[in-house]
Amino acid sequence: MSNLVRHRLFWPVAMLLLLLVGNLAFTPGFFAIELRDGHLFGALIDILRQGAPLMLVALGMTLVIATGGIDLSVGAVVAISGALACQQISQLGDQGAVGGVLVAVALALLLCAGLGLWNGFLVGVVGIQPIIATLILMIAGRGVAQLITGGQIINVNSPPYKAIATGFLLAVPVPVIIAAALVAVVALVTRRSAFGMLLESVGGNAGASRLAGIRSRQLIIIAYVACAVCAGVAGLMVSSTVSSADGNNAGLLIELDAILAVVIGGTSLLGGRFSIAGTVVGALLIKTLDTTIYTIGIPPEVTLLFKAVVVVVLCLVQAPAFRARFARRRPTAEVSA
Amino acid sequence: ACGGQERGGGSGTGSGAGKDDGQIVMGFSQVGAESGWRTANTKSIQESAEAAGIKLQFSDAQQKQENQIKAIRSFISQKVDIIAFSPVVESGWDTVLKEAKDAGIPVILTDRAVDSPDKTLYKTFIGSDFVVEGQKAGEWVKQEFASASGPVNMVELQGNTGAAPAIDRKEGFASVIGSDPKFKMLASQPGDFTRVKGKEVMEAFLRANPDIDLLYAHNDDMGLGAIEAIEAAGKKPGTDIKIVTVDAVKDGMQALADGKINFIVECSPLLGPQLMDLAKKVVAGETVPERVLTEETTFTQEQAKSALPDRKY
Amino acid sequence: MSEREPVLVMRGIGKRFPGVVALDGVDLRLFPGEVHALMGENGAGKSTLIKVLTGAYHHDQGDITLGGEPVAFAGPHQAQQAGISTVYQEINLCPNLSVAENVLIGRAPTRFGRIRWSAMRRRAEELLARLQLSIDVGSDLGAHSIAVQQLVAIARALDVDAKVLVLDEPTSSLDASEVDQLFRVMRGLKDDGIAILFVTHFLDQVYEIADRMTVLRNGRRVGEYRTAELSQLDLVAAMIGKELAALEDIEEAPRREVAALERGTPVVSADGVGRAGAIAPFSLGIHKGEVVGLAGLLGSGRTEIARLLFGADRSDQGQIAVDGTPVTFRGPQSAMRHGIAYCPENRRTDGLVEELTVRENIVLALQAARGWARPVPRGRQDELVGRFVKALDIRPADPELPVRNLSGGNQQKVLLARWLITEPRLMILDEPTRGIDVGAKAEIQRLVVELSDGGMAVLFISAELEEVLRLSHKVAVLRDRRLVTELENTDGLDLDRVMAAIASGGAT
Amino acid sequence: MTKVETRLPAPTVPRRFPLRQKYLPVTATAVLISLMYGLGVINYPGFSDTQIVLNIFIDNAFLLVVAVGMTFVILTGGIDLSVGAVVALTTMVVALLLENGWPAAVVLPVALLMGATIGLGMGLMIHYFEVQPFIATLAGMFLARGLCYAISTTSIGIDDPFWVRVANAQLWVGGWFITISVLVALVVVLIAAYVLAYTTFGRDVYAVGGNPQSAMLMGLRVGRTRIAVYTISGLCSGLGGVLLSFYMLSGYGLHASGMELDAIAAVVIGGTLLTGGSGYLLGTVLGVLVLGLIQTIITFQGDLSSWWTKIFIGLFLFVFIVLQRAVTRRRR
Ligand SMILES: Nc1ncnc2c1ncn2[C@@H]1O[C@H](COP(=O)(O)OP(=O)(O)OP(=O)(O)O)[C@@H](O)[C@H]1O
Ligand SMILES: Nc1ncnc2c1ncn2[C@@H]1O[C@H](COP(=O)(O)OP(=O)(O)OP(=O)(O)O)[C@@H](O)[C@H]1O
Ligand SMILES: [Mg+2]
Ligand SMILES: [Mg+2]
Repeated sequence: MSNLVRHRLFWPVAMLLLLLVGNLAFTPGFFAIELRDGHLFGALIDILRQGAPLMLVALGMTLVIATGGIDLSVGAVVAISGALACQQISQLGDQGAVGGVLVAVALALLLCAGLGLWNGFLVGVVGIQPIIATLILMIAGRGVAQLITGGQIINVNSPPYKAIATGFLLAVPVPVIIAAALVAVVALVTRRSAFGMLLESVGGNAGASRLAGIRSRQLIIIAYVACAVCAGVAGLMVSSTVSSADGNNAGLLIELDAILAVVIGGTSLLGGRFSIAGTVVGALLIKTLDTTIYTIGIPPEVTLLFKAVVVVVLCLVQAPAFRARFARRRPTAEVSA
Repeated sequence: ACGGQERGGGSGTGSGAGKDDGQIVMGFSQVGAESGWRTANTKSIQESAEAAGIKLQFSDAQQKQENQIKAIRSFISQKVDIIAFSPVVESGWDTVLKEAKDAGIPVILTDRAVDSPDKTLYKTFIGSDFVVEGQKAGEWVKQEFASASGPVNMVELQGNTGAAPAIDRKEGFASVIGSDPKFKMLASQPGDFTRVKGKEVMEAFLRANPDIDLLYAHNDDMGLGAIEAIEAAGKKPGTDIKIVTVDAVKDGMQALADGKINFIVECSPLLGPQLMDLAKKVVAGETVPERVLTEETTFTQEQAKSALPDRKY
Repeated sequence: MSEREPVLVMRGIGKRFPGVVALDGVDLRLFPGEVHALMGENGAGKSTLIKVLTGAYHHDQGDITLGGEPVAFAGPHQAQQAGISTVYQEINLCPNLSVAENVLIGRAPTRFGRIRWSAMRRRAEELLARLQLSIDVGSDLGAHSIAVQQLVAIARALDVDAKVLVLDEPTSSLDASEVDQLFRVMRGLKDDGIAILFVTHFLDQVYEIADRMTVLRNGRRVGEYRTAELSQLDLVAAMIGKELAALEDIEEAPRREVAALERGTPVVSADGVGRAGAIAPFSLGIHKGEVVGLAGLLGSGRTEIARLLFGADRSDQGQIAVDGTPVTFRGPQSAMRHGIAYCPENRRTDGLVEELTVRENIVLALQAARGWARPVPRGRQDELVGRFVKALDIRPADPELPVRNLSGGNQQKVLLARWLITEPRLMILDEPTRGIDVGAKAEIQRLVVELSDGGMAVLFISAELEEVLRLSHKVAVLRDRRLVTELENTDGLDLDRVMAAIASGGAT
Repeated sequence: MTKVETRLPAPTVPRRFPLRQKYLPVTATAVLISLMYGLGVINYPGFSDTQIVLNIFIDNAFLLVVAVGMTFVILTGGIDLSVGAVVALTTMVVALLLENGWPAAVVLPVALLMGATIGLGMGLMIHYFEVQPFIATLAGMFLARGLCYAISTTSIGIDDPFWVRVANAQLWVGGWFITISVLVALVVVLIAAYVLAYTTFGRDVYAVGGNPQSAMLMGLRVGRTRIAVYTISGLCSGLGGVLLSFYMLSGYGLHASGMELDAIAAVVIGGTLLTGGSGYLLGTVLGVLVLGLIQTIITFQGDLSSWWTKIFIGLFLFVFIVLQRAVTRRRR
């Protein structure tokens, strides 16, 4: 038990469960999952589905943060990706054509990869501090997204495209599958190859890594590209949810949520050790928090206060120093919260 | 600064020396480009400026009042002939407007008023009244459910917390509906004026409240997002759940015509021509009315069908 | 001495880290006006004891009295206030600040709250002059070699008006003359009645300066001895805990035989290679199976040569050749592709990734060479790591511990292991025996001999001239960032001749 | 081992850099700003007016003050995301209190105290509970913005005579004017620069940023320093909020949105390392100038659509930063 409590992810997971249980108190059927027309429905499924974009952005962000960097441009990339895909699709003769949609999606992701390359180049090769390097794209990228959409909302009417966010595969929502697949791929690549370890090394001590012969440039670039592509996929989901692209608002402030998810998951912003499982839990926690706010009906005026309290409580219970103080007074710190 | 250079050179003779060649120079500080509505507004102003032969110094404030103040101050030092802007918020303009007044540059407000007690700081204010928009929506709802016997369960999608249209549209709606105990507001959350957020919040609403009769969304986009959520939950928007929104952008009108929205209160962004007329008059020294309302209306499903073909934005 | 009251008493000190008992009921007494050596193998608990003393760690058991009063410091700040001045093992200074600030920060001279910069520089220069170091005190500390940094750390500790001075391996990267100078200063302090706690792995230094010593083994105190009453052999036996017979094992490597070496084309050769502001152009060849030692004073440019040969810095002139073929190094990885390995002197900033585990740190270079896409299979990792943990006696022998939890000496061994498993053709060792205990040091020396006998070329840098002399076939002498001469290690070569060459700039 | 008795001459070490390398980034930034200014003067008539430069200060006085506080935090290797929200909260509280008839002489210290208290709270959380600064200050940000909305979702105008007088006061020098806020900001910059360069506390800030572990072992009071910088940042945000309330004459929960990024950007553009330990306050001033200058140029351009505005700001930043980097880059 005490090993369980000491586990890095114990408190985030506990908090997540607490929030879910809290929801149950307000909405009795909250945990119910039903099969309707061969599709899974239910609040928990909704959280997974709605949380998929954030999870993806946070996933990419984890890699970047592991290198000791940060990527502020993900929100802009989310917008650009959706904008380009929708713009391409809207010009198709037959918007329902799977081939055309695939091309559009591929183009969008390619562009995102290019943007990631740009970030990676600025950070890894030119040597600009990550926060500033990605700030450039954060500002300009929004402009680019609006340039693509002409400042309007581009609507598409394309069933295949719509399926990215609202479809089901084997009863499971497609975005959940995509997110799970990408998480699995990243987890596999980082842990089965040496990518994760070398990334942690670069983030932990860049100078020593160089002297150990690690090509940090290459790793850093890959991390930023992966981050941008993840954000791109998230952007497709976001725009596909409502079958339209909104250059200004898509992915607005998602970078903050993503970084928060990563840090809640136990990855340090200073770089080094990272935890993908932690990031997933972090993203789910944030999304659940949002849902909780809507379902409990917290008045908008105090929404932020509520969030602040949750973040503070979470930080404190997670802080070893805090628990040490707590434990000293009460030797058996096995509270069921 | 590639393309900028030649254009900058061109503007060289225009700005500052505006009065010499007779061309009016107008400094316009836009809030941002946060929505399709806003973009249409910008476009209308830019196009009508060109049509009216007015040289426009356009500046985008990216939703920040600080930036708008900076832009106005910059217009003053550029010695433009007239300044127009859509204030992000009501308060806080006195200082910079006084500077403009001291510099002898007249100011026109668009879209939203300022709450300064000193009415001489600006010449006129042209725009819609968000409170009235909310009231119009409320009145329609009252009429629509006049015959309903049981309680009417409503949910509301608000704009960004703290944004002026959100506050006023909520207030206007509530002022009409609030007195009637028949109407019950089950939930009201911000959907940030966007489709994605509108959909997400609506999903939560639907889950927590199985029995919703009416949705009031502060703009079309949130309404459109909510429609997706309603459809995904297996209900029929416009029938199972009545929907009333504000704005009347093209997509909203389309949904209205399709029967998915029941009523839209127009909030027209196309105030460019009116603004340019006013500007010319003001620069020429003519008196203009203190308050100019934009020409707007409301749309029912029938009206939408006929209005849709020549909807510009 | 014993009739006097001890100034500092630590009694029954216990300290455990997750999974390790670092200290277990350790006692320590310090008398005023004595130099007390704290002895023990790598990982015995010396540094931990010191950190407990100064409040950097909180101990689990035991109590500390200073001047008769029980104390419990919340942190080094309080310890300093109470008159305990400390130089910690790894250089704990701020590389981003100037040398002067590093010497004096925390007690900079002020007037009305304003730091008097000129007075501060002057004071710092004075303190460094006591150690015979004259450098620009306005320069950033990080620009200086590790030896200079170590001297700065010592100078910092000397400034305090202290009752107790604690020096944790202050001499590990100093050469003989610096050590002499330090001892002279220490004797002066001792005469002033200051108690000095001194940690080193150099037995000679202990016998030269210490009055008494406390020996630790595996976190326990073995005993307290008067230096005069304990022979070197007995001391080693106490530290290692083995019978005298086993001590044969730690005999140091024998002097090299030059004659046995056949020299063909050098594995790596430098022809007029140099870098402005760092090292004057030099030429040097290292052959298969040859150990080339670099001798020089601190700051003479030994590290610079190593870095150029490894591609860590770019040369701005000259040509490096591998097997006679000219090559250009665009970074460490191209040097590694040619079979060159470099074990840097500053393990903390240039060597280890503290967050990673011992295993990961060991396989890091091998993995980097293979690229991330071709991971070293876990089984092979475990096998390699296991082998070297055993061979180098890395303790604790748990490869999954974060390397930052290891003692200084064990960290050094991890770094060595990292490069050994890459099986390089040229191994550049920059102070590989720094902070390593007697047993392990002999082990490493023997390893160097073995490796070179096996055909590896080695470039060996050490502040300890004897060691250089013993291991090298050839000694290259540096002075003022210039390679002045090369001396074949024949019978005629001895320490005096090397020293003379350094002193005269090779004019002998 | 035999004892080596030979005394060797002490090493003579040549000074390596004639021009202090560490001042290079700031120098380069200053030169680049002049170039950028020149570009504006050449391209836009009226740009050469000195008032344009003064306007940059007038329009950014509050940002400057906030960025000063941020500089302290970043120098210790931390980050403070709460500044924008604290600025907004300050304007809100100021407006609320004035509306309720509190005298200006009370409101002013209350506002500053509130900022400092929020900063102190975050500092305590960061030090005693080892919460990552990013998270602690993000919570602070939520809290402060949340309090704004809890007070009122609409903006509150300020018509207190003192406030209005200060807001409208123009200090004329020759044909040009500045505001009182500019004066305040410059005083803050001078004080802060003095503190960083000439006080023990200032040097502790650098030491903690260089290596907190070492600083602790060197006997510096790391905890105190860390708590202090967040308090200072909070105080500066409070003061920035007061200046903003002069600038806007209103309190509003959406004021200063995203200002934390502007402040961080200004500090980092000014050459301060986000990892801590290196940077100068002068750099921060230059960073604020860069941001202000870019904005001024864009406004003068005057025919950019909203999206081209963003793209151009990004482009300007990019060119500036790459040039800055190219000039200061050291060869390996
Ligand atoms: N922070 C830590 N966390 C966990 N274990 C630690 C930590 N610091 C030291 N140890 C362990 O405590 C033991 C004693 O280490 P210590 O650094 O005191 O050794 P030492 O005698 O100074 O050795 P050396 O001569 O190599 O410096 C070692 O086993 C080490 O691995
Ligand atoms: N006095 C000094 N001033 C500035 N930089 C110095 C000084 N001494 C050394 N350095 C720098 O420190 C690093 C290592 O120095 P160098 O190679 O000269 O030392 P070394 O010969 O290996 O001697 P040691 O390591 O014993 O000090 C190099 O970057 C060098 O430029
Ligand atoms: Mg030690
Ligand atoms: Mg060296």
